[in-house]
Amino acid sequence: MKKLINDPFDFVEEMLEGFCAAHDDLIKRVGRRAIARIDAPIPGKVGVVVGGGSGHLPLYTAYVGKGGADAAPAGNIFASPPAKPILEATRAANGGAGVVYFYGNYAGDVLNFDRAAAMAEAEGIRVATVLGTDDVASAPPSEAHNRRGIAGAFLVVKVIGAKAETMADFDAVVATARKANANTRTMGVALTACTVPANGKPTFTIADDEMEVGLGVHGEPGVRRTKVVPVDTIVDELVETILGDLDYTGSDVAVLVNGLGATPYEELYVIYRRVKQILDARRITIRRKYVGEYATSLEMAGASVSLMRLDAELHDLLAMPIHTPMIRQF
Amino acid sequence: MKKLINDPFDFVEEMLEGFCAAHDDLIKRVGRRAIARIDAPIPGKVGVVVGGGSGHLPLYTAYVGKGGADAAPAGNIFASPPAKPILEATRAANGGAGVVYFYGNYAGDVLNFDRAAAMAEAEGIRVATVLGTDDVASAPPSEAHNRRGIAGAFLVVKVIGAKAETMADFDAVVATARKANANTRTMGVALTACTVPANGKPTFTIADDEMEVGLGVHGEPGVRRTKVVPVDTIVDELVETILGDLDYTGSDVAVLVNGLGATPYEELYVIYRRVKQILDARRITIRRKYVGEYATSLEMAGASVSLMRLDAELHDLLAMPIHTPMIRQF
Amino acid sequence: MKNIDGNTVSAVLSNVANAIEANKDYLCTLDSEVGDGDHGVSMTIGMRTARRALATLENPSPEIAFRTVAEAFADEVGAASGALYEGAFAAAARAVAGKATLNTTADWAAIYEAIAREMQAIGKAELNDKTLLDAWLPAAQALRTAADEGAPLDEGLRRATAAAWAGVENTRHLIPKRGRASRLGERARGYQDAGATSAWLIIKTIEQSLAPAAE
Amino acid sequence: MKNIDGNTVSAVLSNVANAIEANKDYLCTLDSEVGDGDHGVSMTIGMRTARRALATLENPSPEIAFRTVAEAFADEVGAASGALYEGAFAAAARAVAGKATLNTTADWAAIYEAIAREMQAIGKAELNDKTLLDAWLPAAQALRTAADEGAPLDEGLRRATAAAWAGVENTRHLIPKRGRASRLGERARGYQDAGATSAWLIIKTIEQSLAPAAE
Ligand SMILES: Nc1ncnc2c1ncn2[C@@H]1O[C@H](COP(=O)(O)OP(=O)(O)O)[C@@H](O)[C@H]1O
Ligand SMILES: Nc1ncnc2c1ncn2[C@@H]1O[C@H](COP(=O)(O)OP(=O)(O)O)[C@@H](O)[C@H]1O
Ligand SMILES: [Mg+2]
Ligand SMILES: [Mg+2]
Ligand SMILES: [Mg+2]
Ligand SMILES: [Mg+2]
Repeated sequence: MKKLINDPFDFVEEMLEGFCAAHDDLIKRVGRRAIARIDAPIPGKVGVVVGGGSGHLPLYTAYVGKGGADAAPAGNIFASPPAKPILEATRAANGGAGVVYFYGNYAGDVLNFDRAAAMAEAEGIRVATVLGTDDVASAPPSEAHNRRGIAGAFLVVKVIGAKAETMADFDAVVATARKANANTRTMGVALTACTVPANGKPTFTIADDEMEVGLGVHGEPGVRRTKVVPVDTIVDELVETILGDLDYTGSDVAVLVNGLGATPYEELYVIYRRVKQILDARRITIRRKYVGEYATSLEMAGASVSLMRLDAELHDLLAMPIHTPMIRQF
Repeated sequence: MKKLINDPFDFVEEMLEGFCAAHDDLIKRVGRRAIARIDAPIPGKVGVVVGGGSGHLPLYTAYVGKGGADAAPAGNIFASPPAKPILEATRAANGGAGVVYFYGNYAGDVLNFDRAAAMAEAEGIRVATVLGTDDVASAPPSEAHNRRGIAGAFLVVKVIGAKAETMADFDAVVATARKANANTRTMGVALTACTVPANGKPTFTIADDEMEVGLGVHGEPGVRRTKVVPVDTIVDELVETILGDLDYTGSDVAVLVNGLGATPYEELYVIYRRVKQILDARRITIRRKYVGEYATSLEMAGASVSLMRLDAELHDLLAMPIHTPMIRQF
Repeated sequence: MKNIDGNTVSAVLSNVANAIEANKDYLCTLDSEVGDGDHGVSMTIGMRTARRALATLENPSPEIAFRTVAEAFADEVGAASGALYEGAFAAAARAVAGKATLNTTADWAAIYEAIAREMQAIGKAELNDKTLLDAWLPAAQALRTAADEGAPLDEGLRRATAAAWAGVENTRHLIPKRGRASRLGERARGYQDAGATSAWLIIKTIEQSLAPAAE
Repeated sequence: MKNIDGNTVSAVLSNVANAIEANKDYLCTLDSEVGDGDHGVSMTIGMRTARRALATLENPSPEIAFRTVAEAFADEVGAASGALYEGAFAAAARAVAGKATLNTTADWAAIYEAIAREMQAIGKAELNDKTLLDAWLPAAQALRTAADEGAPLDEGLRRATAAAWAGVENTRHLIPKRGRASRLGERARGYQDAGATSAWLIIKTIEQSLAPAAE
């Protein structure tokens, strides 16, 4: 895989340098591997810290900003950040009302964030953790709490950020964060692999006429490899799996059609069209819709569909404005 | 190339259906292949019509909205729209103060837009045309007016849309549009090809260790094929070529680092970092900066750098808000 | 010799659609070399739509048959080729207005001339600019000469096809002056023009479709 | 027999860095099968940073040498392996605190035990969970047994390497219970664990680096 990079071991460093320079009106660096919104910490506001491995922009560093997260540590490509930058982000986010962590449920992230949480609490910062577990393909319903977190993270962070922005108290933010995650499901499909720059070889190989259903966002194997079929057939499988996992009957929902990197936006809109057809037929009402690249996997081709089941609170929080380096909603 | 599509001949139709459904709060359909901002036409405002072949989102249909264009026809993949949808877009954009066309300088587009312009004028709609000619790689300075239009279109449309939004009169909008284009230069590099869905084969082949410098956004050959080198070296060539083409000495500029589709955002930020280093060293002041996907070529990997030389008017127009399906600036 | 009426013209144009569609990939590959790889797609979209519309017509006049193709290009195609063929088929329609049959060499010479002339008016290209005119202009000229010499229609059409092919082959040696390839200059030499090739395909298919009637 | 002082420990750890870096691609490939393909990268980043930092130390104590590696992982790595090795090397540092030399089998048994114990405390994995503990636990056990039996250091380290490799080979038959591969269940059987493999590489490199001193 060809890449527009210099030394692959300098990649994250150079990326962060460019990111911070490009968005110096919105964010600031608060550590070698941590950034925060320009006005953080906000006294009295619950801080929101999100983060994980790099290689998924806009997730997570570009979720930092007004109406989004307060701060984010950035790990190496596909590697959880160490505890230290997480702690730096925690301090930067802490306006005295405690800090909520939200990140994807991966072993490495849990190890490092838990360490950071212990260190933060030792400094007197109250911390609560909510894990993203939206990937229905990664574990059966009976083990839903063990699932991986993937693109649905965007919807959950949007909700948490908005809730914190209302100056809700710590317990309320945590409760809403848990509710948001509990009501979110995602399933995706990949057509091509991606390459960790310092590795240099694709994480997996896939034939020219095959796709991997339920693939993890780092190239972890999915549930099934199969021939590429028309996208309507693929979307039917993704959405039916989600609808079979959580009861959406008669619900309002938010839809997120997310591109993994190489898939053209045009294809994402074709997917949205099919999602809407399915939900319309089932009288599930789309109240919020997001189509684009919200959580990528470097240059992987593929897409995922997320549905968040909405109550009035989740709806109104999604509808609030957000202004981050890559996510803007009026 | 694998794609998430159904019948390739239905691709544009299905894409537009999804696009219009996803953004029904911002845009409306005004013809089978034409869309307009939801509040168009705006009485007394100069209308702005942009457009071209599909496969480049957000260019051009997702440039339609407040602070952007009023309407856009959408062609087949990489094919100019016919005169008819251009005329439909023109009517939808016409608030009685005339309509300005802006599109990339390609033979097919010129033929079809000119036809539509003649038809619109026969209906009493005043039309002026400004061609995007920012691609420095596509012709020598002596033939600058024959150059192709590529990603710099975003900056130019941003300026034109903002100018029209100020309710400036027809001549003023046209003059500003010409000035914006005349001050904009772009050069790009491609690492992989793209595939027109109904063609099914990549438009060109390129070795696993090669790149094409100065490639057109539809896969037209560039100026030079060469081994992939570190991105700093590539950026140096792109920026030096641009700086050698127009005198930016002591100027304020807007920078656009644009991804062609498959290139991760992380790499775009590495590019921005280098652009900033070069411009800082030359005391060229970056006043506005855009890093992301603003004009893609389906799933092509690669990127371009655009510089717009700013006067106070261009700066202030770029700084104005814009709210379209894929471009949002507060 | 049979009458070449509107139904025959409609059938001929449907054959053209089939020929274009069968050669879609070939035309795309040619356009990929120096262009954007879509010429076969654009021509297929136009002619497919035309074929569907032609199939719904009952006893069309030759004029209506040509106009139907023009409208298909106008509605569905765009691109350089779409604008040119929309105009070209509309000009062909005007050239045959009022005629019930197109049995003579002169009838078809007038059609080819109308097509070539309109394409030139729209696209501003000259002979040897490496465009589809490098097929249409020699074809029209060959057919006019045949008509002037009193050659029968089948022979005239054969000569037109031969002239078109010579024009296509000649494009390999040319530098493009129009269209998106024109910016490549010397680098575009050596490649056969996609638009000239589809033009020759149209011309050849008309010849072959009319051969039984024109004998 | 030479003294194994802090400088020797530092040299040993630099050798480990070289061994890891030389096997980066191998470790990534193993991690690609069921994980995310970055294990060789994470270990390389940690050990490279450690090697650079070690090179700046003047006559470090063994404790400082181990702590320097722990800090490199703490600053630069992250991931599952980073958290585990940060803790593990810090535990090794604590285990040798105050010692000027590490000449005995018991010294190294204490180090390996500290490493394995800390990794277990952090990662909550058990033997046969298909993690790096499947190399570290048997290695620590083998070294402790060797120490209890009064075996010389070089023999103890050789036994530890052998036990680690047996553990690595055994991971092929296991279903992962921890880490990102754990969601794959049966599908992860048959693949050798990346983390166990890098653990064995570390253990083997320590053995080989100390062989001349431990003879
Ligand atoms: N101005 C022109 N006059 C005549 N023919 C032209 C002109 N511009 C382009 N062409 C023809 O159009 C062909 C390309 O058509 P097509 O690929 O369908 O359009 P586009 O270039 O818009 O993608 C060229 O091969 C050339 O023969
Ligand atoms: N909880 C755990 N306890 C012990 N080892 C673990 C645990 N989780 C993962 N590992 C080890 O870490 C290795 C993967 O490391 P690495 O690829 O660097 O991290 P990541 O999984 O975060 O990408 C696995 O092969 C496994 O040996
Ligand atoms: Mg990882
Ligand atoms: Mg085209
Ligand atoms: Mg073309
Ligand atoms: Mg890994």
